[in-house]
Amino acid sequence: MITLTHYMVLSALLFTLGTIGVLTRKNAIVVFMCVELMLNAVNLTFIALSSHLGNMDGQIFVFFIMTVAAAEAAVGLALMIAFFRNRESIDVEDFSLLKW
Amino acid sequence: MYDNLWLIPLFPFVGFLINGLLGKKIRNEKIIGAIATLAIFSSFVVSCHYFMQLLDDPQKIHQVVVAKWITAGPLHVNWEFLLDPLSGLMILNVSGLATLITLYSIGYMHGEEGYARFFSYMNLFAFAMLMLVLGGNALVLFVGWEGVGLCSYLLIGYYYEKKSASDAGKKAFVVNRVGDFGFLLGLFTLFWSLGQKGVWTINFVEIAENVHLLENGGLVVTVVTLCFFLGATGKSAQIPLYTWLPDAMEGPTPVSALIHAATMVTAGVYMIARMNGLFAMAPDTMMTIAIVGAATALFAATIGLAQNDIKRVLAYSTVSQLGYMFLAMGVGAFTAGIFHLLTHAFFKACLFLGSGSVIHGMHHAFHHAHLNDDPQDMRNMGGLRKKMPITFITFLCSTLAISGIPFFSGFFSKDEILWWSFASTRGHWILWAVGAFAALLTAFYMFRLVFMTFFGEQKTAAAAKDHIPESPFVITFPLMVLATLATFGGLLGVPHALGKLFGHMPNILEEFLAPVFEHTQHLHEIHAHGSASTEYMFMSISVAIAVVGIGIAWVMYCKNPELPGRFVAAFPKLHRAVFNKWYIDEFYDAMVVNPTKKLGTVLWQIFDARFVDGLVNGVAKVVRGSGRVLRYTQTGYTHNYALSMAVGVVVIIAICVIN
Amino acid sequence: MENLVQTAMQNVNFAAIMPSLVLACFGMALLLIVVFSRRGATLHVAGLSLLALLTTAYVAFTGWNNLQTGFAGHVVLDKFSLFFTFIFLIAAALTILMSDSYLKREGYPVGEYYVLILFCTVGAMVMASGTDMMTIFVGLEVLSLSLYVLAGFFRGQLRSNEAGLKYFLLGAFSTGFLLYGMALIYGVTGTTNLVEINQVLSSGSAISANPMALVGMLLLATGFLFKIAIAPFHMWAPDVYQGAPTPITAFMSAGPKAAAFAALMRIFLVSLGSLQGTWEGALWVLAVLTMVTGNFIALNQRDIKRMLAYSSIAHAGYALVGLVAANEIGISGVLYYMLAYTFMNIGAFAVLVLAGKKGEENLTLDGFAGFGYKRPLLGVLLSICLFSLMGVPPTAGFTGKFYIFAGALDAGYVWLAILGVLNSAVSLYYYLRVMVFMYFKDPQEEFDWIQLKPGVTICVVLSVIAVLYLGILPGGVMSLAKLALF
Amino acid sequence: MSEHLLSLMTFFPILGMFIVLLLPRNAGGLLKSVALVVSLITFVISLPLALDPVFKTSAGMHYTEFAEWISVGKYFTMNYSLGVDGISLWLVMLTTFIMPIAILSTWQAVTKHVKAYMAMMLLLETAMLGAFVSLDLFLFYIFWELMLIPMYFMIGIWGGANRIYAAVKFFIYTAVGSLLMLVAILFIYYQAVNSGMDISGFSVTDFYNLSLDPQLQRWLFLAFAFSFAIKVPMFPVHTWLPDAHTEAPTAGSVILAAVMLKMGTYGYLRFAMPLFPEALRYYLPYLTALAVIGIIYGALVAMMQKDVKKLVAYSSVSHLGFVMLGIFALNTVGVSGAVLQMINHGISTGALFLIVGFIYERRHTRLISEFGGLSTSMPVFAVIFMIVTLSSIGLPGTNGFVGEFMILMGAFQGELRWFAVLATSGVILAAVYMLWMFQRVMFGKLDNPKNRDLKDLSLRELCVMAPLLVFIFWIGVCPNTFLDKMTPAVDHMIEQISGKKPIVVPQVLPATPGQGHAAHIQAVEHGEHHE
Amino acid sequence: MELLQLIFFYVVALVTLVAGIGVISCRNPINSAISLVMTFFCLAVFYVMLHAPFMAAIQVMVYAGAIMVLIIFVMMLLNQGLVAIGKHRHALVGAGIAAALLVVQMVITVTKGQVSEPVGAITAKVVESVGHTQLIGQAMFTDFLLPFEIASILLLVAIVGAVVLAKREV
Repeated sequence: MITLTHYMVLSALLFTLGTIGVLTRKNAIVVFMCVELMLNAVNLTFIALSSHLGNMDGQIFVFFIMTVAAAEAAVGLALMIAFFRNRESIDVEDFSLLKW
Repeated sequence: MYDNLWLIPLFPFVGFLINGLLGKKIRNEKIIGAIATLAIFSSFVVSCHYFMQLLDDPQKIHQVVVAKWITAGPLHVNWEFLLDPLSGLMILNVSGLATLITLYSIGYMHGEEGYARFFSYMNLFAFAMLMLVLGGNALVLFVGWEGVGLCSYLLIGYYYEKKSASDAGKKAFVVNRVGDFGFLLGLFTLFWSLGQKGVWTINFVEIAENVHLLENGGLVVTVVTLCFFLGATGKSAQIPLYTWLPDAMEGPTPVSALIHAATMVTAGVYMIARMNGLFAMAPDTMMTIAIVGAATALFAATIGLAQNDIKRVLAYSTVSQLGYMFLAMGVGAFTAGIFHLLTHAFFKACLFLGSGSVIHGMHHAFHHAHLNDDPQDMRNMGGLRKKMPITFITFLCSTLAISGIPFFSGFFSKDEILWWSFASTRGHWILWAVGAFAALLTAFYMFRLVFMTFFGEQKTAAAAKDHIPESPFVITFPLMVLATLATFGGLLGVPHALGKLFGHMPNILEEFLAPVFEHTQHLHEIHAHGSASTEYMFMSISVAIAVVGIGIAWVMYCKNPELPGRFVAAFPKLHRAVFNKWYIDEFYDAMVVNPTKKLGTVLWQIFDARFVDGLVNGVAKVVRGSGRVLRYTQTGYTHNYALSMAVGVVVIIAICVIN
Repeated sequence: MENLVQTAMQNVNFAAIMPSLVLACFGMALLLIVVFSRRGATLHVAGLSLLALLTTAYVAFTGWNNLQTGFAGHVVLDKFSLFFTFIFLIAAALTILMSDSYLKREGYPVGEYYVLILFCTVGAMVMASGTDMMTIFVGLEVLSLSLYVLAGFFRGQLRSNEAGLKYFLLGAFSTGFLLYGMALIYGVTGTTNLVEINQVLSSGSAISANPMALVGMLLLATGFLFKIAIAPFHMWAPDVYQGAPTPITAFMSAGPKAAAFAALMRIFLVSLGSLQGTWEGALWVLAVLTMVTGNFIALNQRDIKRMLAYSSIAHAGYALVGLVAANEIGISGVLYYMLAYTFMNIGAFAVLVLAGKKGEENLTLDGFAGFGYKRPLLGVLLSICLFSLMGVPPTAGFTGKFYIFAGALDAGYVWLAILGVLNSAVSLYYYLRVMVFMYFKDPQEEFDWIQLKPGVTICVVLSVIAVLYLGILPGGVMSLAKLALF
Repeated sequence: MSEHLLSLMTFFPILGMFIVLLLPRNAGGLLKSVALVVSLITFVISLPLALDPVFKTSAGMHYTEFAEWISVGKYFTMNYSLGVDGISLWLVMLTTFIMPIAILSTWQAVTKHVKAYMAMMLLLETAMLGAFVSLDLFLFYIFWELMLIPMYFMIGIWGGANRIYAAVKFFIYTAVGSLLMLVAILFIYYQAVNSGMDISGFSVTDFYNLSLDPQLQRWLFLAFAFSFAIKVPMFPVHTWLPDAHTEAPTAGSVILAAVMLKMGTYGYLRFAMPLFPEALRYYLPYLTALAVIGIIYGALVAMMQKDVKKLVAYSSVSHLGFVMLGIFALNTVGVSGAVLQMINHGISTGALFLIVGFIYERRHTRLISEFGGLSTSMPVFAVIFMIVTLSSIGLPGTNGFVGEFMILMGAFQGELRWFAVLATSGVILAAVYMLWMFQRVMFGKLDNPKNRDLKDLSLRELCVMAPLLVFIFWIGVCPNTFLDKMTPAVDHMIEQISGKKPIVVPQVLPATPGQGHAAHIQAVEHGEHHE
Repeated sequence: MELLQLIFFYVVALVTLVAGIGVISCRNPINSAISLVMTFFCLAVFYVMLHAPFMAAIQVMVYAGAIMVLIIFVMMLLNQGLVAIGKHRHALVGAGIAAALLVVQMVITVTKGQVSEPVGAITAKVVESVGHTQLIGQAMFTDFLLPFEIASILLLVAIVGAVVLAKREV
């Protein structure tokens, strides 16, 4: 029997994987993809919970998360392009003009 | 009747204001001098008036409240005056001497820079001194007390461009302040302890009335009186606070005469006499006073033996004579003390003024000859009796008086003190012995002074030799008056023993002062072995001592002038010690002055700057420093920021969930 | 199908979203106008945006005494949200006032800028009035996305790019946590509606020991604390504030911060009130940590913009004290403080806008040497703002801090209050340092490039007047803040 | 008019400040004149207070003004509540009196940014007056903090070489203390509110009746005491003072010494002590010890200073130690002596700073070693300097004596007698450091050629000093002018603090002046004296 | 049947995790992207298993179809080569520790945590009978109308933002 816990643990693992990615990857696009991974983990949680609880709120939430993810992708990638134009790089370690 | 007592201090104050404010404009020395003399003379006249009135008045103690001064809670202080026989005598003494000395100064200070300044200070001093003696409560007395200290400071430092002079002034003030510290403490304790009994007062009359409330001989009274005595030692230059007086000779000679011989330095004696009722209740203090007085008398006399500066010899002699007065106070012979105060004022003022006259002449001569020799050094003098006859005669009279030659004033007063120091219930033969030995030394060094100055060969540099003039009349006149007083002043207080001899000559002074010392009369009881015959014996011993002293001086300084040199060669260390005043100043410097300065420096540069401020700045530095460290957490790398967030989340969750 | 529409329409209550609706409509209309405007002409856009804000303010004002709920409990128009709405509107208006000349100076006269500010404000308003996690989330994202863009708005400027990108990456990361927290809360309670969450949570006593509820709550908080820039989620703030266009920095540290506070307070106080025992302690520590971090690091800054960024972190810490107190005084204190902070902070930034040269390389302490003499009026105005930031009476900053710490003390948080005031003592140093340079050093420059453009001047003057008004006669606004509790 | 007298007085300088701000920047003389006139008018406005006999009989607050200011329900209410009693009366008068003098003293010393300077001075006056007349703790706090701003700028802009350090130190040091006080103020307020007391705002008179838990009192008292101790300044939190004083311009130092330091002592008397009497009892020995340490420490450190101004600054530490000692005596003599000494210190130390200012203007140095023999070139100055020095030393007949005497007397009547003994030794040290300094500056040979042609005091400078000299003697000779009006308030305050009625002894038989008053002692009969 | 389901679940979960590890460990961003797409597909499978077919559909369409295409497109545009995982070892260590703790915490949370009892009436049966899309639509346009509308503003902002940021000239 697949229980809710299975899904929850899986999503927790995925969420953590995403977090690790954000913390370690240097390519801004990859970092962003890891954030997407985190969001997807959240999505899985929501849908699993929604299915368990028997109401649609969680699924609607996922809907909005997807919307937001899309919008963020648009804006984020635009930012990266703008940065790349000036710096010829999207390595996060090159975001070091502002510090201290 | 005594409404206008305030006029007495007022006149000199007005004189002070006139000369102080307008002196620069007046310029004319004669007018300045006249104003000053007149001011103090007026107050002398008024004093005489009131004194006469007092003599006729059956009621001898009068208080005059002029105005309220400080009123707060239980503390009521008025500007009030007290006229009783004691203060009556003192105002006469002060205003009279001040008049003479001011007059003298007109001549002596001629041509000095700051002439008006000098006279205004003199008047201010007279004002303060009169406040002191007239003050009806301890605080008004204290006004005068500090006021004379201030004037002393100003007048010692009169030649302010001279470092030694201004140093001496400062020393005088500070040492006096140490005494004042004691005075204040005594006053506080007295006020508090009487207050505990329900009487909150610092008025002398009320203190005298209520002093019986305190435990006789108890700790409180002893502490109070010891504190007051500390004040007295400061003002009256007793051990341990005498060191300022010799230095004070940096001031012009009239100042030394007026302040450092005749009036101010006796304030301590006066103060003890004023509170005799209180002191009488503290036998321990009385004993201390007597011992200190005797010790000072002897100690200062020893130093006086070896000084070459004419004024310094007189200064140490003053310290020594004040010691006698304290000895008298200590054995309960208040009248004798006051008597000696008066006679001492006469002869010591005369001596100082005489020495001033000498210095004036020497200075004139050296100035004429363009020499830089010290006009005060006795080794430059000698044989002056011919050049300055009036000065010599008056000086000699006074010296005889101080040496205790019979029928000069000093004989009566000193002898009475010595007698009481033996015969009083509080007396002891050791006290007498010390006093007598000091008298021997006194006779010796005073005649040493006379012989070195007026007898023998003239040792003045040849160029100046013939230009030593006798002083003008304005200088010699006060000398003559004072010499007369010094000679005959003793008749005021002829001892009973002698009085009987001369056909029941009364002891005027004792009778007059009796109301003041009424409560302490019991101390005057003569203990067992005191009798008239003993008194005669002691008197003879005194005379003998004086004669011996003079004789030694004559041998050493007239007959065999090389003797002193031999003596010095025989006991070099002793001489050096005596000559350097037993190194007491150096001792104080090493024990008190330098450590205090050092402490100040340490507190400032180490405690204040390093420790306290270091702590303050240290906190600031730590804050800023930790800010600087924290700042480097802000690396600019995005994943570090993300890491910080993740760690934050992890930690917060851990903490909350564990809780 | 018919009844579905009816149900849908029953839920609709436009009155409940009227202010944001009006503003959003204005925003869209402006977008069209921008499209058809000549390139580089932005003045009319700025004017129209101000008009939009004014209209919105009016609409909001009419709704003050008129509680509205609607959209199936997704939104409420109460005094709380309206108070915050006014803060957002003021922040946006002041920002717009100072922006026009700035954009022209820096070479980006783009009309979309204003539109984005308006949309951002809409997002903030939605956050403040949302009563459902979903609404709040969407509002938050509207706000965030606008800000990402605005932070990176000077696309030719590396600093601005970097700021935008950092903000974006970290913001998205924090969104992940936020959402995960929401998911867990949803799992525990079965609902996303704040009121219902509270009902569930306060009904069962076991729930407060439920790790899922706790962790969900903390993750949820993380998302908002990130926006408020509470340590240790603050690290983006200095970089982004420094890199972003100055008016945007000013706006960001006032409006969106207040929005995040609004949402945080609503969620924590309405939904998670029963977990207060837990979050109180956590927020206590975070408040202190934030004050310390912000103030201590600010001590060593020479770039004034960056220094103000750190100071803004510290101020978030002060405001959080009010939330920790979680009593009426503390909460209304936060409201009041956000308003006060809006004025003083924007006022200070507006002077920076005026004083900067193109590229703003001169906005360092040394660049301000003698500023007070060459530009006395501006110097005084900046000083007043700085004194207010310090919390010296009689300024808004003082009354604000007073209010906050009063709340903390009323709730018995004595140590928190003490640490708070000690921190503000530390903060004195770096604010004073600006004045040290402004007044105690000799001028190195003539500051002749400064032109008192009307918009930004009005912005500064208005801010300072408000700062003084709130400092001297704070009673009225304080009472409003008190009324504005839910 | 009289019901708004205090408001008028307090805010008139602010009005003047706006006038000054409206004047053109380069109108130097006009700016100064306007500021001077404004401060003089303020003084005139405040005069009715000093002349009002009501203070002689009544201990309460007079000229009270009350208006609701901020009211946020039960959260907090602050009122605009002013009033003076016999204690604050004299501090107010001191402020209005010193201000014109301070302004006049800057006539030539300040050349740059005159407008700002005058504006700051006037702002400062309002702040100081406000702090003295506030009866609402919140209002008081506002004025209290407001004072810092103008002083900060005065030190920082017109100060000496190390002015930035001094200004920042001054500001932060004092702010740290007052912020803690703010916490305590709020805490008391909520204690009062939560205990259901009927209070009107932060009214201090209401708080007096608040009975707090003793343990709590101690903490609250510490917060207040710390804040005020910094301002006083008491040892060991005095280190801002030498820096601030040394670097501040003359007028700044004068105001700082004359008025602002009094804020601390006033704060103790008005707030810290009556609000927390039990805590006071607990801390009294420690505080007294600190006061005494301050007296001796300040004197010892002052003694070794090389800079005249720093010396005077440290002497302030010593003098304020006396004031604190008097306050802690908790009896009429001590406390009224302390209040009187506050005024005295204002006058004497204010005058000393003016004097230092005079020579600094002439020689642009304050190092003692640079001077010597100035008496020769500046005789009038020498006289004035002497008088002020003596007043600072506490010579009888000058103001300093009356104050110090009363303080020591009072302290001695209290329970902490031994501290009074130690403190009395400060009298000696004061003479040492002041006279030594005076000697080194004024006496000796005029051997530094730069000192040879120094001009004596100008008419303006004499005008600056003259009123101070008048008061030096006035208070010295007739302190009752001042004591009469403060005693009822002081007694009331002591009762408030210690819960005991202070001892008041009506004076017995004060014979009317001019009437010879026969003592009770009967004239002793002249009996025959025994042999 | 249930066992089979469970095995299926584990297989897909494994694939998901492996793909997830691929996302964070592939040196080539393109490979990461492909792994991410793989994860998305796996998740879609789970959605189906959770009776949310509509969500599965838009998961594939929006995420895999739209977002990932956009990402890959930009990646190509920027022409990024190989990028190492990270230079800073200590950062890696820190990240590792933080992540390990995080995963422990999350797993404890979701296993120990008490999820609410079912509250709604929408069981698998209802989904099957009414249809998932309709249910979503009903909820979206009744209860969740407001966020939906605001989402439109969100997208508008995104568009405007992207345009403003990415266009070359003013």
